[in-house]
Amino acid sequence: MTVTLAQAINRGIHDAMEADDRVLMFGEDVGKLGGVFRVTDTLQETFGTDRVYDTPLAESGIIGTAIGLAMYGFRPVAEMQFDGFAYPAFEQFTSHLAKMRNRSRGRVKLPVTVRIPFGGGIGAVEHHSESPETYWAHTAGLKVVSPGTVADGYAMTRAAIAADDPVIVLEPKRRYWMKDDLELPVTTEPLHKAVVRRPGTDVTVVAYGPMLKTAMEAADAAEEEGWSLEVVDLRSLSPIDTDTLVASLQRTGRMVVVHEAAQSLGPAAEIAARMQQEAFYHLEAPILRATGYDTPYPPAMLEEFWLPDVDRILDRVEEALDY
Amino acid sequence: MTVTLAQAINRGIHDAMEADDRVLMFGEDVGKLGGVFRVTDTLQETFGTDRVYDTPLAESGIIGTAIGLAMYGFRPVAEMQFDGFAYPAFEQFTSHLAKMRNRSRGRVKLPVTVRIPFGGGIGAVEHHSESPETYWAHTAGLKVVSPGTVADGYAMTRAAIAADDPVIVLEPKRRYWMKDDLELPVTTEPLHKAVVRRPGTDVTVVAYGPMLKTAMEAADAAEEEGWSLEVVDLRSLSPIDTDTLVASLQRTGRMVVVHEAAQSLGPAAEIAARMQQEAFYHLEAPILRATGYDTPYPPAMLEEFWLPDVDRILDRVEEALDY
Amino acid sequence: MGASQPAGDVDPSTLLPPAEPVHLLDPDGTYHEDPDHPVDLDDDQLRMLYRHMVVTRKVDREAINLQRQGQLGVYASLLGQEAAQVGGAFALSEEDWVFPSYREMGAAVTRGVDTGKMLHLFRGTWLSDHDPYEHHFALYSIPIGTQALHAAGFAMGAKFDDNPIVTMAYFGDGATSEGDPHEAMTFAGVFKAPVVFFVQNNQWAISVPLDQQTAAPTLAHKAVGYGMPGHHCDGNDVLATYAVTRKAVDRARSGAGPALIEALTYRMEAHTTSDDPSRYRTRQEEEEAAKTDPIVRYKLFLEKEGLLDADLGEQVEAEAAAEATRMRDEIYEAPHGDPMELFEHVYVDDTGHFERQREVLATELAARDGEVSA
Amino acid sequence: MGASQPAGDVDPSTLLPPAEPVHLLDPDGTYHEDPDHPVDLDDDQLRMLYRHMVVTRKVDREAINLQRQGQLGVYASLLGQEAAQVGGAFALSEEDWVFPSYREMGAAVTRGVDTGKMLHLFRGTWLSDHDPYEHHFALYSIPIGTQALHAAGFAMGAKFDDNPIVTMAYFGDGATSEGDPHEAMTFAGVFKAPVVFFVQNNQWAISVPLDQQTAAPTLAHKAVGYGMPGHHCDGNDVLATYAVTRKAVDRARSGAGPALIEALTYRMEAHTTSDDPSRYRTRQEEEEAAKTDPIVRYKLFLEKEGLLDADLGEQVEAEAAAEATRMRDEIYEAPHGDPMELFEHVYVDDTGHFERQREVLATELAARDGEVSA
Ligand SMILES: Cc1ncc(C[n+]2csc(CCOP(=O)(O)OP(=O)(O)O)c2C)c(N)n1
Ligand SMILES: Cc1ncc(C[n+]2csc(CCOP(=O)(O)OP(=O)(O)O)c2C)c(N)n1
Ligand SMILES: [Mg+2]
Ligand SMILES: [Mg+2]
Repeated sequence: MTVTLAQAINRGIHDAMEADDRVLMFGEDVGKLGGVFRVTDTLQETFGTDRVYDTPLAESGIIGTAIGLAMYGFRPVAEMQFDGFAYPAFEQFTSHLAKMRNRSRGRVKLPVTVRIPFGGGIGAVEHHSESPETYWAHTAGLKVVSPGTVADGYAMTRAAIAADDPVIVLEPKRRYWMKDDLELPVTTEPLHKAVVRRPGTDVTVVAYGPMLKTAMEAADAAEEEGWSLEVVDLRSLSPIDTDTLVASLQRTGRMVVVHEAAQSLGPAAEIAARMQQEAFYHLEAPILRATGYDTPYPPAMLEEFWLPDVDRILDRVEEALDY
Repeated sequence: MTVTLAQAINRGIHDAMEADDRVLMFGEDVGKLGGVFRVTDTLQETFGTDRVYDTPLAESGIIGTAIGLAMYGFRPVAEMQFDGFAYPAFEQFTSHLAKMRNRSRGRVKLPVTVRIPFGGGIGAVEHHSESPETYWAHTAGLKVVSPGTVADGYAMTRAAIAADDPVIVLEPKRRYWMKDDLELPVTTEPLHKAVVRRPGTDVTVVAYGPMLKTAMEAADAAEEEGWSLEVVDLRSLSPIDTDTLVASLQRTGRMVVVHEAAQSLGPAAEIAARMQQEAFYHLEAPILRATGYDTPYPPAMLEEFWLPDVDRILDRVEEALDY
Repeated sequence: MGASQPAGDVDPSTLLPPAEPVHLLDPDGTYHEDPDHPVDLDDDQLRMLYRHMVVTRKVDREAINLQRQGQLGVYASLLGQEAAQVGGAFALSEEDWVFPSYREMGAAVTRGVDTGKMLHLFRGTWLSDHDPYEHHFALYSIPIGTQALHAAGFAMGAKFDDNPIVTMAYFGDGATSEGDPHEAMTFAGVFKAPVVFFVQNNQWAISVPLDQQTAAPTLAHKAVGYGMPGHHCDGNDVLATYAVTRKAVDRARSGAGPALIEALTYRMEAHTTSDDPSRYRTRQEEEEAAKTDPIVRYKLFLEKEGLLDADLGEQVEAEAAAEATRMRDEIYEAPHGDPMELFEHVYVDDTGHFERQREVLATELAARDGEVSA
Repeated sequence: MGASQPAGDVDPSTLLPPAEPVHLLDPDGTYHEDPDHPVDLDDDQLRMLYRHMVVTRKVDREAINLQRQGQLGVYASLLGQEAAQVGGAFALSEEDWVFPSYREMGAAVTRGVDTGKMLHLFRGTWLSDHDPYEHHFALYSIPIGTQALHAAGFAMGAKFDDNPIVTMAYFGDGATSEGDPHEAMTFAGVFKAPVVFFVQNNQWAISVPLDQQTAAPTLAHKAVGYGMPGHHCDGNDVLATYAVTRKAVDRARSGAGPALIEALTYRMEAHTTSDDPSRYRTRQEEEEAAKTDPIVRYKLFLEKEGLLDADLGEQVEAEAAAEATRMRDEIYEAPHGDPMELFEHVYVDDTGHFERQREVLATELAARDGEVSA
């Protein structure tokens, strides 16, 4: 069937809740309203207000009670309404959700999934378009993933909920309406694996979440220039699948990493650091970055100048090829 | 005069308060107690409870009211008692302290200094030894610095308070008792500049804050092996002084970056990413990293195995030289 | 110590709200005097309240239109909350400061802020575009409840300075669940900061009704936990709102410390233009609420008192229409932002931050220009 | 809507604390019956309270010694708070859960947790080392107030499951200023979660006295703002603490929702062994506080009631000494941690995270071994 990414995620939560009655889903406006993006549409009707519920307006409360619920034995799926509104919960994320298992020497496990619609490109007001993945990916104890395809929207949601570790699922909100075929059961790579979405020979382009589609478009456009791009869907930001990236870089010798997040200390920095170390003798050019700038996310009318797009990717590709 | 780093910082705050009666200092236990590390000792006696005061136990409250005070016209110096306890204020840091000036098109400036004792090596319990610099350095709108010498303890404190931008000063708590000569007035490089602390020819070692002293010790030890290390004190994590780093790398061809923070998405990743791009043809070896592991900070009895030390730095130096 | 005396020195019962919200105007406009809540306004001021409400209603409607026409990305209407916002803000003096959330067009109108400038945030020309220092009206704060701390800090500053100003933080019923307003009230209580926390209880936080937000008897009952008085008023009654706020503002100015006001009102519109309230509340509820329209009630009062005739009524409508036109023009004529400005305001002193990134963007812009001219 | 009825349906006055803290034992041990707060304990249970307090005092002193001897890096003593902790925890059933802060050795003793294991955190062998599921005693929580949310969430889970258990969150007077306990009480109120928030008001948050922490008349007055009853008791009176807590626990178990208890006590020791209270409070204040020692008072009561004779007194002391010895042995004999364990517990499934870093550490360890054997 053809579904949107939002529908695929909805179906993923639905099927997880159906398969395991210990799965709960909660957050701000996820119940009757079905979430501000309708990702949780009809779930409350189907599973009742004890399993799908609206919380008070308090993000630390959402993550903190998710931890308590997980200690009790539930498998909570919590939503942060937008990327920019997860920050009030930062202490519960970093000091507890990430560290409780380690602190307890493995005795307390927290199978909590946190869904966060993230990224820009929807013309929203401030705080609704951020890419805070660095904050989570740098935090030991969390797993951080982002689906870039409709199938992964379903499969990564299921895998995150099934995982016994806390997983942050960064949902690319500007792709919620992206449509594709979804055949169940979906078989995809494990949660922590990167996937080559399009093989190529000249330059590897690494992207995830909202930028995967942009990278694929760049690869199409590059063809016209006579460049063959290999597109790798990173999928997981913690852990990062170094081996798949290195293998691709060994084939192409050149790599451009794409993300919306601000450049300095963004995920592309980590990938560049790893690649130049692990594939030093294969580098035909430095690892280049096509990312957001080191400024706050811009107002809606300027976001097209801030966000990486096909042109910015191709500029970096060309720069890499020029070495 | 010979003073400790803590005393140099204390003197810096004191002199700033004496020079400008709009400077306020507040936080948890900074008043009568003089701070848990005595960094603010005697300041309340000297300047009174209206200018140096204890707050309720609420970090978001501390940063949020600092913003209000700055809008009113004060120059607040706020303390977060420990690295691991700044997280409750994360939203005020990222959504307001960092972004208010940009949001207001330059009309609202927030000359706020936030002092955070950070890093490990003091045998403390959990949450008291963290290195969260990535969180701040990745956040556009903040400046982030860390003094590695006694003189910089004074000078960077003064410069941070004098700056019209919000500045996070990460104070290397394990070096609070480190002694050195302090001659006033101190003349040091501007806040955003890196400084070569020790020239050398074989490998550049980049460090900051608590690891500067360790890097200097590594350079001494390396001499015995016949290796000449150039030690660069990064000083500023946002911005990063790329030019000084590139210049050093062009001289040595090899670089090891040191920090306590977890490796993935730590500052060394950003430096590696920049160096391999800007000095691509000068690299004799990949940029290597001597850092903490991607795990939560360990219990006191294991911290020696987790923290970078002279040996870990020299291992990386040797590895770089082996290329 | 052990079983010692309580921490504070006030009688807690004086901090509790009255059993019934303060209410001075009946739906038919009849005014009931309440000696505890005098309305110390002259006729011009009473008319001014009306003017502000009507202008607010008009620009609010116009903003909705602008959104429908694609001129704004989104807009958060305050329909139905005019009395709460105007009545509250009218109790402040010019030197006082307002710290709004994102729905405070009525407070902005009352303060004299350029309504057109207030819309740039929603249009996305820039993240905001009025000068907070001009009318002492802080920037809209989108992260819920965070501005309460800025208001508290600002008020602490005024107190340290012996400057007799008061700050007012507007926030919603939903915001009372967040940690920040809690911490703000804690700080304000301890420092006796001259700040008034003004909660517009419009019954909804997007789709979440009040009884799923808190189990508190009323939001005003939270005040006692911070050692400050909690007030409770009919927020659709502009005179009650004014009088209650005025009392709290005067008290704060006198040095007696902060207060919490809960103004009971109703969000008659969707949460924002992106929202669809039919998914979570009934038409019937909305229709009931519409009957308590704050402007209708106040107009009846003015007419009864002989303060408003047809002429004046028309004059106010005309003023409102003119303001709406000015606002519309500002938005239509707003120049597109300059992309290079993205780097301009991040730091006062950006040495070392943007040299290379400025170059990347400049190159991209040049390439676009090339494509356009080519 | 507009001037409508308040949100809750309870009479707010029933949620306010009494004018005076509940108090059942005079300093000389005289017991005053209070029909609202019955003490439903048999003689063995009454003796058990004493036993727990004496053991707590002993292991607490021993922990201070261990710190002085360099066996612990730091320790947070609860001297003077034994009645508050033991009285509170004793009101719980075995199936109930405790969510402690970092000073709850008395609660741990009452629950039967191995006291030696509780010290590993302070020693630094590992970040904690007891099994929370064994005695339903969660890990110590160092970030202030954060555990209140875990307790609330756990209780919500129990409620969803129709499992008649109750959770209890311990936190301090200082913690009431943080956002997390505020959010926890908001959630608990809305979901009627069976959780009791137990504040040990020991008058100090490190160097900050209560009147700089909050302007609230009492901390118990915060409860009404969340629609839950606020209780106030003499925390140095173990029977009052027990009776008040028991009432709140029973009510929560019955489905009527959460409660907040403020137990008035005093931190007789330094904040931790790293602290120097002479910088911020007087010897005189400390000496005054010492006069209200909760164990002395309770011992007098037991003696008056004929429940404690010299034999039994000695037996309890011996038990306490034995427990302290067991604890000391555990610490002395604790093996040093294995550095490679640093990677073991971060994830259940760490595929992809540590392959390379494990190798780095293993190499370093091998080199150290080499140096040692060389
Ligand atoms: C920290 C944070 N979390 C979530 C949101 C998303 N959000 C915007 S408005 C809103 C509801 C606010 O309700 P209330 O405080 O009652 O104010 P109202 O909108 O009714 O005026 C929510 C959840 C936000 N802006 N900030
Ligand atoms: C979030 C956070 N901020 C600061 C600290 C540092 N700190 C540890 S204990 C303490 C005071 C706590 O006072 P209170 O809540 O009264 O508990 P008590 O220590 O008196 O038992 C502070 C500020 C912390 N542990 N966590
Ligand atoms: Mg509302
Ligand atoms: Mg205390």
